[in-house]
Amino acid sequence: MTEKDPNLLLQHAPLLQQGMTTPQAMRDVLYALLPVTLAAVWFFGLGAILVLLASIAGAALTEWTFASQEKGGESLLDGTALLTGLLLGLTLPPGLPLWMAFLGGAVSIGLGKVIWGGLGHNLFNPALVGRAFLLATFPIAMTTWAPLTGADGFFTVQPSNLALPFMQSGTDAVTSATPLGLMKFEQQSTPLVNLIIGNTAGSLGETSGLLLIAGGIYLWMRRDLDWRIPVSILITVMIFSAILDMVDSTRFPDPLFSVFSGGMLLGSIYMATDPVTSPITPKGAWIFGVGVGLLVVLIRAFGGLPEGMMYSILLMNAATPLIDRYTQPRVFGRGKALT
Amino acid sequence: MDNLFWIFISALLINNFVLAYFLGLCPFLGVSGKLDTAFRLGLATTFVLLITALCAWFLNTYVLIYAPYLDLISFIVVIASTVQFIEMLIKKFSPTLFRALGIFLPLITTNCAILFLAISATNRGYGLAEGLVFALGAGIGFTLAMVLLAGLREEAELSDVPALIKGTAMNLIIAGILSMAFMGFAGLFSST
Amino acid sequence: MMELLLAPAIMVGIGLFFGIILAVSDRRLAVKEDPRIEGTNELLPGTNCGACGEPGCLPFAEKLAAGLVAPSGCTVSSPDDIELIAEYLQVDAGAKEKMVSRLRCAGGNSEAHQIAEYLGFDSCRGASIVSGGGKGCSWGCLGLGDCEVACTFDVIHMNDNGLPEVDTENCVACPDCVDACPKDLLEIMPLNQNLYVQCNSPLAGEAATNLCKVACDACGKCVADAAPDLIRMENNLPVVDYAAGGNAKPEATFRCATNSIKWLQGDQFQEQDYASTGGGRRYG
Amino acid sequence: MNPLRLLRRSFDHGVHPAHLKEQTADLPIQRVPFVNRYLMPLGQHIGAPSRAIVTVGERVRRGQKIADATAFVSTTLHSPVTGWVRKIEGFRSMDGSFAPAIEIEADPYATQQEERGDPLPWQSLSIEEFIAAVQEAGIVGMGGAAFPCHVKFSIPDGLKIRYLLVNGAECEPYLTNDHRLMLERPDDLLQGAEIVRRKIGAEETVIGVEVNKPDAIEILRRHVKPDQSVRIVPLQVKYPQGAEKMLIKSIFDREIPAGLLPRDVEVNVNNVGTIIAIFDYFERAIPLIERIVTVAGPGAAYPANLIVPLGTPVREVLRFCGGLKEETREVIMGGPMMGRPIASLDVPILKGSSGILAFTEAETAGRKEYPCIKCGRCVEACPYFLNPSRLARLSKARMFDEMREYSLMDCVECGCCTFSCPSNIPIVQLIRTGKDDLRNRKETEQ
Amino acid sequence: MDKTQNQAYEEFIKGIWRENPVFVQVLGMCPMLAVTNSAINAFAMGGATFFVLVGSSFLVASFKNLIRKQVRISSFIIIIATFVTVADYTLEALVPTVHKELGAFIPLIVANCMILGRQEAFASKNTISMAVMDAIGMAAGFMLALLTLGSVREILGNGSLFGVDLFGPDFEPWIIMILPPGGFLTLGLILLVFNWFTVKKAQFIDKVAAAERSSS
Amino acid sequence: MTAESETVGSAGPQMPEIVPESPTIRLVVTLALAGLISGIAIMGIYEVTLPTITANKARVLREGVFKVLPGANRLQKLIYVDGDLAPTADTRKDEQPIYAGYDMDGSFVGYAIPGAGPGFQDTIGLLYGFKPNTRQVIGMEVLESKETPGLGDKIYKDAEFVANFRQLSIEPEIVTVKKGKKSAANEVDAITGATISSKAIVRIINETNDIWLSRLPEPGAEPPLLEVQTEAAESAKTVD
Ligand SMILES: Cc1cc2nc3c(=O)[nH]c(=O)nc-3n(C[C@H](O)[C@H](O)[C@H](O)COP(=O)(O)O)c2cc1C
Ligand SMILES: Cc1cc2nc3c(=O)[nH]c(=O)nc-3n(C[C@H](O)[C@H](O)[C@H](O)COP(=O)(O)O)c2cc1C
Ligand SMILES: Cc1cc2nc3c(=O)[nH]c(=O)nc-3n(C[C@H](O)[C@H](O)[C@H](O)COP(=O)(O)O)c2cc1C
Ligand SMILES: Cc1cc2nc3c(=O)[nH]c(=O)nc-3n(C[C@H](O)[C@H](O)[C@H](O)CO)c2cc1C
Ligand code: SF4
Ligand code: SF4
Ligand code: SF4
Ligand code: SF4
Ligand code: FES
Repeated sequence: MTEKDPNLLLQHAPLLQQGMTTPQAMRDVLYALLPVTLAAVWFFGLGAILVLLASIAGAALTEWTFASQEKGGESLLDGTALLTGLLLGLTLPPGLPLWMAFLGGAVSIGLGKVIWGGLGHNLFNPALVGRAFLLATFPIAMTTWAPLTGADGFFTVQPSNLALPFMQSGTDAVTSATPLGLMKFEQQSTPLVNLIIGNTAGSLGETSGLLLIAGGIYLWMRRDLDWRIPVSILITVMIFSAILDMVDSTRFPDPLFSVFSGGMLLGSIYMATDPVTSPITPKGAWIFGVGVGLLVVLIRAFGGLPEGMMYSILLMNAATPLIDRYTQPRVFGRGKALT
Repeated sequence: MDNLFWIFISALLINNFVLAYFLGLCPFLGVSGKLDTAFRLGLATTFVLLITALCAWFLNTYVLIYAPYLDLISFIVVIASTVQFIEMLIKKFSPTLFRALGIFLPLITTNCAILFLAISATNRGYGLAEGLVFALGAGIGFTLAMVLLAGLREEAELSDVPALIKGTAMNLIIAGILSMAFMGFAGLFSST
Repeated sequence: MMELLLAPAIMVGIGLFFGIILAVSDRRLAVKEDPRIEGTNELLPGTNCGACGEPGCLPFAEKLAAGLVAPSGCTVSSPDDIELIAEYLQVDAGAKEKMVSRLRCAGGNSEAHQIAEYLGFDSCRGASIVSGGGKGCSWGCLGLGDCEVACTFDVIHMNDNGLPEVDTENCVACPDCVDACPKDLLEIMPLNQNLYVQCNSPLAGEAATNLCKVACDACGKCVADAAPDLIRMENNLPVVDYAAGGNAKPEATFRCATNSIKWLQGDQFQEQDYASTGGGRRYG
Repeated sequence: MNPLRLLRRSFDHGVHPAHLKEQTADLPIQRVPFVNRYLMPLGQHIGAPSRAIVTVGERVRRGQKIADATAFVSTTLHSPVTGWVRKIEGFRSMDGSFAPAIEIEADPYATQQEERGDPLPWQSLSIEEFIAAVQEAGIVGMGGAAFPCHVKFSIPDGLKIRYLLVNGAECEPYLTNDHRLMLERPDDLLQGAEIVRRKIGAEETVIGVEVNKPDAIEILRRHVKPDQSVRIVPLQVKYPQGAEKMLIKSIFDREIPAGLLPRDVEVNVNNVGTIIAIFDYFERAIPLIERIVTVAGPGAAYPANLIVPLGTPVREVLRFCGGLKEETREVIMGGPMMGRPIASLDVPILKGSSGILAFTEAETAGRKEYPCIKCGRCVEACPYFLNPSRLARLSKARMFDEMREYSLMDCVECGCCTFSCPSNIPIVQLIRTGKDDLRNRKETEQ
Repeated sequence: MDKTQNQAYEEFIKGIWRENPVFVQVLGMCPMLAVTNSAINAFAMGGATFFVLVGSSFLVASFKNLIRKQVRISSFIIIIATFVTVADYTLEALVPTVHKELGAFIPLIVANCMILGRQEAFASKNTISMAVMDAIGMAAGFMLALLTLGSVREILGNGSLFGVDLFGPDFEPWIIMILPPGGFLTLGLILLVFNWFTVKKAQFIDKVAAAERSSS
Repeated sequence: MTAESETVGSAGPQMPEIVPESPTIRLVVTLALAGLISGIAIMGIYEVTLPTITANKARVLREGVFKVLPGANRLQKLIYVDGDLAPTADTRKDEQPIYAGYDMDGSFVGYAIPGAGPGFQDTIGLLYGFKPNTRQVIGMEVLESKETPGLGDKIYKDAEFVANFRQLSIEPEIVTVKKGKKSAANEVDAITGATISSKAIVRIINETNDIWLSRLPEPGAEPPLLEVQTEAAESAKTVD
């Protein structure tokens, strides 16, 4: 027995904690994305690394400059800025000029996060705010898809990657079309195997269905993501594309193609599930997922753009406060007659 | 029919009055603090837009063919007066409806969405049905934007938005991001 | 020529038509309400702070127009504005005494002891529910600044000693801080009531001073030194009752050993210099 | 309704903290020796504080009534020791404030042997007499809330109690006092339950025990006598299984509407300790003067289950079991999920104190708070189906109307939300702050 | 005389910064955002607004005694609408290309709450000269805001200013700037910068005042 | 209106006036008077600017028509009434005219037909020249579009694309193909990155053809140029 009383601490109960912390959850997502990132490098070469680094740098630098001043740089440590940068990078085309990727990272954090008050306060998915900004700002560069690694193998860097800041990337780029673009504008399907493995043109991180799903399963096992969201998105998309496919199978792709093409998996597993910007209630998560699914099918099938994942998520982000408000669970013992 | 559908979708989503045409920003920024108010303002606006479409069609068909140069001034006078008249009617006969929707009417009559609707329905040569569908799409689109913004603002109320940006600046940026998200609807139903 | 007359004719026609409709319906459909309410509301500051005791400026304006309250009830408006409202409504402005918020505690970091360390929601209300927040004197100021946050007019600032200082000049006596303080330490009182007891501890003697250097030990000297009946002891604390006694004089404070009764002119805690005490908020 | 629920005997949501009961589960209950100073606060229960009926300097006997009830929802106090009343004034109490208490100095030469009286003829008491007797014994709920027990037994006209539910869930980690009581005094418990059941006219006694106490279930089952109408129900191990509404949901699958009480679904809930206290009074004529306390936690040198006379300062209890370890940082009265930290070791053991837990740096430090990321873990943990994340933010922003809209007042402060929050947000604390705010506001509005 | 001159100057200058209709009062947002995708359009809109505001303020101040309160709003609107129609036709005759670009937004000047607001709040209560000074100030403030926004959007969105190419043909334009979201975002950020300036200025003044207090 | 103006008040609180009741008739007269003055003013400016505006519009129209009908330098406005295409001087708002272009000698070159329809962003308005005897589109000009700068705006900025419409057969109908894949007379090379806008143009022309082709008289039976009407036609008030 110490004779002197310890200097007691007053901290409100409960003193026990489950153990998972927010930075740990963010790190988990980074781990889950590691294979996808490696695949991006495998398929698109060194240029992919540069684009990813540029967008991560843009994000991290912005976070550090604005968000950290008062908190002494701590907010970089929670890892969310890196995650945002990485996720943004994974949605960019391989040939994007690095300065654009950097700008995108900066906008993601600046407009998508800092302005709202930092982690947890933003109402739109930061990475997608960045991407939507880039797409509207540089529509040509953002829809120019470099082909898979060519003769240079790993050391492939697209000439357009190296465009000078604020300057155009030149028009001589070798381009190819994404499976969705081929489908929409040329009614040409891509074999499912390629979609699953990922050797197709497209954004850096969206091509390999297999690895995306594997990462998702890891996150689900770690309880880091709300499984309801990807499940409801994918089911909705399958159902509605099946219906459309039955109506006109030349114009509308089959359900599996819909699920494995474009940003569907990346978006539904890693971005629609961003806890901050998706509904907090379980019922809300279902509604959110169905909403994203419907919007994607609407935009992909009838819209002007071949891909609608990003816009669907952003639109449902906008509706999230409303969804949350109207899907509060029934409080125990309320709203039900005495039975 | 196809045309009517596109007019509707276009005014509702693709060329949303607020988010793509910058119309009705005063109420959009001013009265979107509370979800409930925003929704009711949206309804009231939809109502006024419908009245406007009606008035504009009436003026175009019966008055302005004789003096097209009076369009602007007659639109504004006729619409304002009609709405004021309806406001008085509501106030007299349904105080509840007045409290729910009527109080917004004076605010709405002077907003530019109303005038724009009248003018562009005229310029595009819309008939009565087209005009009404246009007004309906625009009104619902306006309500949608209002309600989304109001929901977001109520939520942002609980966030640590830095003091420097709180208020109009933040609302504009939210509107900007919303507008960016609505770009996803571009080309809807016109690509086929 | 016809052309030329057409435009004016149409305009006059429209003008007449709607003018008449509206004029007639204005008469027929009019719903009466006091037009002065809106006018009064325009003259009020529009801060909706609630200092007048109403939920906002408009309800206050309604009561003003109905003659239920006096314009001076709005403590935020300047005297000139009050005059203007009174003139507009043709009523008496009402007596107006400058009220301010005072802190019934002087036990900051350098006077009052902590017996345990608090960690958690950084607010007085939050701390007060966790075993009282760990301050030795369980009636004293916790110094986490809920009053500072609550003040609509930004006139409360925490000083280096961990006590809230009220900028009496700009304090409009809205009860925001009073509502916010979990220890009920802030009170609204007239600025010219200079004699003030800055302690809230009902303990007496050493029991009190062991917890805080500036606690009132209930020795009763101030009661003896003041005009008869002006001060009485209640619950081990002196109570200054301006209605019951004679003139308040600074003399009543002279013999107070703990400095807990003060002759206040203007802001509280003016003379203290805390830079030397190390300063800063008490917790983190 | 989930058909599986009846099989697994549980409620929805809730959390699964580690049980951490190994420290003390096998330690038989010991008696702490008498010390020289006892402090009996007059307000140890929910309701109006008692009124002292002794004077300073007066000699009191162990078990003598020293304070009387002042209202129906109020109860009596009895001296835990033989000695002298030394002071009746304000002392620092568990919640940090100063509250009136009776200080008793023990007579060092007294035997302190309780005078075991004759059993009360409880069979012949009318229900009103029974209730008066319970109040006279100063018995309050020992499950934590310290609600005067007799109030619960006064069932208004028109209501009928069908089940006496004995709460042996003991879902809080670390605590084993109920467990030990069930093991060591099964017959007394069953007999006590029988007394209450007969008096309140219930058809059956149901004893709910979490399955992590198989020995208790075993023993109770074995000791049930043929004339006792008792059912032992094993419960899933899940926090807060012991909260009465959860318990009733688990066992009877009935949801008590907000604002109503167990009696509205024909149930009366009592903690194991409460039933034992009733047994002690009616069979041995000993009023409530001591209780079982679990001393545990990483900071406790020698964890123990103790019989502690009420009013014993925490310091003395700790001294008996070897004191605190050097690295102790926080001492909590009650369980780790719902207990309250104390600012000073001088506060006494009260009728409602089930445990003294000592925690070290490891449990208390390094809890960096991050902003809420709206992950929804708290929503999925809250057994009351509230939205803790939102309530916490509303409370911080002091948005009163919204707090009401989101049923802030329905929170029972079980702590599941804070437990599951990855951002370490002190949600329960924020909610309690908000409750205080709302209550104050209601007062000022009136 | 000197005093009124001072006051007139005061009325003029307040509109440009302290009570800037866009940055401070947040009025007239619709034309502000809709036509500022290039500096030229912004300038034309500013000019038209200038004309309408000054003209109607003059008229309203002149006839303020004739206009009954009950019909004042209607009368203001008729006056404003007349000026707008005049501006509309004039622009259409003189600069048809600009007129086509501004599209429906010239008529919408009628609905610009800033103009009506000035009539309500100022012109109908002040002398002609003050009303005109105020109108000029406000219109100049509005023009300033329009030009700021228009320039930023044109420079980034098109690499040019008033149609003059700034960065050469290799510049990658930021197309979003001329699209609707760019309008919202740019104005939001400009307001942010404006707030920042205001706060810095207030801090500076506070600091100076504190320094003076401590030295005296 | 009232709510907006509240925010405007600038010079501190001013005394709001308490409005005396005015006789109804005065209010009505004030309004009517304001209407009268404004009517006169508007009439005035209209009269003053009318000639310039009409001339401007006519010039724009002429330029447009002549651009889509190479070789034409005179035009006349036609409307479709009672199953017949008839020259007209004045059109009502609800009538949709087309234009016939003639060369110096007054011999018929082709029709300039305005069309409109949804594009990528908003309605696209255009004018195209149609030569009935070869059943070819011989020119196309976009009059109004809000397509994305840098992408969709190539439908009028990209000379290659516009050149598609110099000699474009409309039989069986015009179709868009991927850039560089044009192989038949009725095919249009789409703009890379702006497929939607390209398709929209083609669709508008096809749809407009559906309406107008059946209304046009047999090749050779085009309405002759009526000298008297040229002036009037040139001063046609609206194109769109
Ligand atoms: C979250 C929560 C957890 C509880 N856990 C227990 C428990 O484990 N054991 C227990 O006896 N009472 C527990 N209680 C108290 C019960 O709800 C109830 O008040 C008690 O069983 C009634 O018995 P008593 O009045 O005899 O104490 C808990 C209450 C709450 C709100
Ligand atoms: C008037 C009143 C009557 C009560 N009646 C009963 C009852 O019949 N049965 C019961 O188990 N509890 C009864 N209680 C006690 C509460 O249910 C509960 O035990 C007490 O509020 C503490 O619960 P907690 O520990 O869950 O917070 C009653 C409480 C009050 C205020
Ligand atoms: C911001 C943005 C603006 C666009 N604007 C247009 C446009 O105005 N017209 C158009 O046809 N396509 C536009 N597109 C591209 C279309 O969505 C679509 O990708 C393109 O028409 C496909 O053409 P391709 O098959 O030649 O790549 C735009 C895309 C984006 C992201
Ligand atoms: C499962 C999961 C998914 C996430 N998805 C995203 C994302 O799509 N975009 C992003 O910027 N941050 C994402 N984050 C990180 C974080 O939530 C985000 O930076 C916050 O929105 C910033 O406040 C994710 C985090 C988790 C745990
Ligand atoms: S006066 Fe009250 S609210 Fe203010 S700091 Fe002290 S305890 Fe907190
Ligand atoms: S003199 Fe000071 S210590 Fe004594 S009673 Fe008065 S205030 Fe208290
Ligand atoms: S403490 Fe309250 S809000 Fe949190 S889980 Fe328990 S009941 Fe729900
Ligand atoms: S568990 Fe914590 S971080 Fe997650 S939603 Fe609840 S309060 Fe927010
Ligand atoms: S300027 Fe458009 S609504 Fe006010």
